[in-house]
Amino acid sequence: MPLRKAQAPNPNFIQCKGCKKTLFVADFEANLRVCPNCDHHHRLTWQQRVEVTFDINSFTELDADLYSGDPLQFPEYEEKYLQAQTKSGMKDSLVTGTGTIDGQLISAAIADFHFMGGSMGSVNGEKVARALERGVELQCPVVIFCASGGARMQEGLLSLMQMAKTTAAVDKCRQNGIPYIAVFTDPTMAGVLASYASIADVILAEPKALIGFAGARVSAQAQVLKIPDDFQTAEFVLRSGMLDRIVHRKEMKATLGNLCSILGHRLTAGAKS
Amino acid sequence: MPLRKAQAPNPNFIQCKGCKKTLFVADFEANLRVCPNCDHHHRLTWQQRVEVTFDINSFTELDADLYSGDPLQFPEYEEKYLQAQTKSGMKDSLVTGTGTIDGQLISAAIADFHFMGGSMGSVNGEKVARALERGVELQCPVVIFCASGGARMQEGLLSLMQMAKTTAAVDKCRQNGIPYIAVFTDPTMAGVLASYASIADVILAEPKALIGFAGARVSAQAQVLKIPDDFQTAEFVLRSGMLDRIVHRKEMKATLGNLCSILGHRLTAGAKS
Amino acid sequence: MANSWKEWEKPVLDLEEGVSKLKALADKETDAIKREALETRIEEFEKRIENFLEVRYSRLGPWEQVLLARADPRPYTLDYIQTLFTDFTELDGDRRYGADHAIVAGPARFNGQSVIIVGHQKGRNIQERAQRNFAMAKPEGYRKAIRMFEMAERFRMPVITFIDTPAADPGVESESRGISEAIAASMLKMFELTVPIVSVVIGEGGSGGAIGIAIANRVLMQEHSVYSVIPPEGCAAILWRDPAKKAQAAAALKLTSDSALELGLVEQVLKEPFGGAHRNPAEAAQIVRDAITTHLTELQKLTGEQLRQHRYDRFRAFGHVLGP
Amino acid sequence: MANSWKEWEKPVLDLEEGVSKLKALADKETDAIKREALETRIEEFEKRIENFLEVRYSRLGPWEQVLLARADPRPYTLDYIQTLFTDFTELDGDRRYGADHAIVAGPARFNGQSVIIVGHQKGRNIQERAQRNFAMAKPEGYRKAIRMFEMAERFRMPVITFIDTPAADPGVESESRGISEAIAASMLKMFELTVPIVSVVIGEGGSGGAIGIAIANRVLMQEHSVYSVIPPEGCAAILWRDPAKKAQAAAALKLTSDSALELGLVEQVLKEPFGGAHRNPAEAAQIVRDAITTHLTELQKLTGEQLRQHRYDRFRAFGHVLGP
Ligand SMILES: [Zn+2]
Ligand SMILES: [Zn+2]
Repeated sequence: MPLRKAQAPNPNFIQCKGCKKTLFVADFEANLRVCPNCDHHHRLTWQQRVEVTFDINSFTELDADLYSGDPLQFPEYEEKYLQAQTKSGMKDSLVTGTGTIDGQLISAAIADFHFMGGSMGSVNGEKVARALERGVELQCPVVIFCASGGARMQEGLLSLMQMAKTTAAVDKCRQNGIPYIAVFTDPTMAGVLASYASIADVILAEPKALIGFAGARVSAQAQVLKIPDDFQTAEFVLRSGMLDRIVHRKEMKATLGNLCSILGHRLTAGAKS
Repeated sequence: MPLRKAQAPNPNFIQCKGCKKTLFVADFEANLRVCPNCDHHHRLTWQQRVEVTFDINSFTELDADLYSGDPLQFPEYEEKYLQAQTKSGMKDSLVTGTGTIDGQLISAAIADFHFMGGSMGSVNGEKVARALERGVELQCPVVIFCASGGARMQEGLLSLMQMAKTTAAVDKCRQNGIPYIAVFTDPTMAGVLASYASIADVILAEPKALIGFAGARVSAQAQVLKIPDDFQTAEFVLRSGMLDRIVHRKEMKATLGNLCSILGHRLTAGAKS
Repeated sequence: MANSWKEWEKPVLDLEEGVSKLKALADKETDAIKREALETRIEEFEKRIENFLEVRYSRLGPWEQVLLARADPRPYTLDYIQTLFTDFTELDGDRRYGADHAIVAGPARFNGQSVIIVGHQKGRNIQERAQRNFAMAKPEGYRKAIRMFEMAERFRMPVITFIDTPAADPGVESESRGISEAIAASMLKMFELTVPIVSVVIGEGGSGGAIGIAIANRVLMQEHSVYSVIPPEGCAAILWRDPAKKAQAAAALKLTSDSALELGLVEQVLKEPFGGAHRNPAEAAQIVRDAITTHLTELQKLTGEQLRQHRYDRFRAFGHVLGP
Repeated sequence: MANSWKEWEKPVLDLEEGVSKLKALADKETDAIKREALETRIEEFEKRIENFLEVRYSRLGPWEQVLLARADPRPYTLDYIQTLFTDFTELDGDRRYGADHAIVAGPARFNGQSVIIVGHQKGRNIQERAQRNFAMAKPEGYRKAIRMFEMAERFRMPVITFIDTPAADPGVESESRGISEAIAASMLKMFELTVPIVSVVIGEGGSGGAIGIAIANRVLMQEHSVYSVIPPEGCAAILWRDPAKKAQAAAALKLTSDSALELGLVEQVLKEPFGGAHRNPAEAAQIVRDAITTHLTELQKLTGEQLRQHRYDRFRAFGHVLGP
């Protein structure tokens, strides 16, 4: 499944962020932006994620027009926000909608790290909450692709409250027997990890994804303990009991489809649509 | 509160099992069988436990006549069982009944290590289950004093099933909002620890009580890890997050009374009777 | 006294070697009459194997049953998962401390129906045995199981557990992370569920480690599995200060499937192919499949509350208590 | 820029020293007239202290509020527990891994009614600070809190939490035992409860570590407490690569009690005695007591399901979202 071309000095070549090897863009994209040499999973835009995850042309974006109002009049926020919007074509750091995987309806949220580091402010939190609640409304499983540096400082305490708000929405799914699967992509950190991400029914991660509560530097400063080489990688987090599986990008769609259909066996929208 | 005299060569003196010091029996018993020198909490018979725990003359034994029928015809079991009965005056290793603490009705079970190491066979399990269910019937808190080497081998799989049976009875208490407090006394081990004991709402322990899943030798053999000096003591288990408090025998009655009355605030029998 | 199931299976293995040699000869034999004679002998040998197994295995003593229950080539949980289920996705993690591969778990389909599977898993080779800690689960294993039970409840999926462990891990680490609490909490969680639970003892049902995931509405035992409050070696060591008296202990403990059925502690003993499940895994699996299907079908006629009450009543009744 | 609340409290401390000297003189003075003069001066001094505090503390900047919220002598959770509650029994342990004294918890009585208390606890001296990890809870702390919330639910006890932490513990150990999961699971559990929950921010409301136990029906903030998504130092370091810009960050983050009230994120700001709660702990406690009493009384008119829904609605509404 070929992906949209990335921007690069020579549009036919790209350097792998893992092994630094020069790769043919065509091969690289045919391989879902996973390095054929070192298996490094490169970050995806939300559109790329949709392409590799959902049935062709099945994804419909919803809540597309929501944006933040700079509630704290935080210095430089408005400029940065507009800049991010212009650069990415997104309104905020996360896209929600519905799509199908193997014909099965899914309510989805897809974070995009390229928009202000995927940070969670009011809009990000609102859309996550809506994606979860939409699972209840539509009686279908919810899949959320996480990618975030954490809460968005520029919305202050309102950003912190998104941790609570999204958690509340997870509770609604639980109360209503709606399966919720989180996929941790590189990176899944701080406020997002410490709220809706970590309480999914099933948690998958992409290989080597950075996953952690505190920045690695903070942790390193915090104590003189020896830190494992793979600290805050998906592999470390799996060993720590916080993940269900590390899933290669090539297997992700099939794994999600299978889990959604088994766990969502009683849902009216669970049948192939 | 003086206790019944212990049997000793010279009835006026007794040797402390902790510091080996010779103690006046009168002092020792006035001190609730806690060594005034080293604070070692000596094991109590069930009668002694009743004396130091419940309001005077408030304890009524129930289910007193239950005994085991040697269901496996296990070698030497019948003899050992009769011997234990004769020696202790008990029918099996645990006594149940009701009593009051500061006037508040409590359903209680009290294990006595002197009867076949407090081992849990069918009768022990049955009485624990009844004590828990009695809390539901009488709408009063349940307190269980644990003291056991584990399951009683001589009743084979039936003993193992007591782990499940007593756990089921704990579930009944939980379903019905009946507070259940376990007190780990020396020793609380294996099958008892791995069933009803560890899932009490509140878990108290006497100082230095031996508490563990496997015999310390088994554990030592099982791996070459350094074992903490206080391994499998109440202090170690508190550090491991498995206990709520270590409570001195002198404070136990007040602590139990307070907890039962606060947690049991809605129970009809929770009011002073 | 035998120390391995291989000792008394030796004659069978010898006969089987004979059979394959004869078969090789028969394949090469061009003379039709000679080949017929060879084939007759092969049939005879096979009959003798069958007879031997039938006779030998119908009079296995309790200690021999223990050895067979522990035998290396027995099918393990993952073997049954592969044969009886489709779409299994193994899930991992206790969300507390670590990953434990002495217990495997995850959702799958059984006869097309969504279920949750939890089972002890032994290792097939040295590395796997170490990785799976000889199927001795640590607290993490039981807490992963609890997480799966909660998922089963949330999504209304029946639970099927496979029991095959010598014991829960008795190490210092397990103690310090509350192995006792983990086992008890796992039992408690199973009592809370309002979905059907079926447990199958497929090898060693080793004390607390086994019952920690065996709080089912129906507990089934394969013919050559055992279920015991303590390993016979441990029992002999404690009671008679002589681990060598393990065979006596095995007999005294009444740990065979027949005894468990007689004591009323399991609903059904599942026949195994002559010689044990490993001699014909497909046949063994078919028997397990049929049994699970039957019991699950019966249980699914009950409401959630009835299932919960049924589980309570089932275990509440266990025990041999006399007195007024 | 001040680096300690002591800097701007210095004039007060000097005046107070003056007062005690004058009082000592007055005590010894036998001449009635001279004594009266001394007493007049004492009164003048006390008036000046009061005026100074009133003026100075009514125009504290956000950074000064941060310093005051962190001030050593502020009353901590255990101080409020001692003053406002009776029969508190501290309970411990997460039943998973360890004991964490950065959070204290247990049942107690409030106005005679059974409640569960959970709160961060700072240390009063070096040893206690180390033992309590500066009120930075590890996963164990949040899992103990979860256990308490479950107990509150089971026995129908209102929950009162006190918030006073710089942050959750960010160390390697906490990561490896799932500090993120622990915080999220604690919030989730609080959303599940059908008993009233009141949270009071009494000092530092430090990001995830704070909100982990602050999912309440009513959230109250003491006047000089702060509540922030990130410490100002961290914010300055990340946004402006200059931790020294912490005062600007404090202002930008709108972390004061007034701002939180204005943003509609807390129900009430609780006045403190002039100069802060530590200058008159009894008065501060009385204000806290009255507020909790009022809110609890109101909440107890709701049913369990209403309380749960109310908590959902409360947090669901938070956020500043524009668009069609
Ligand atoms: Zn590469
Ligand atoms: Zn002593």
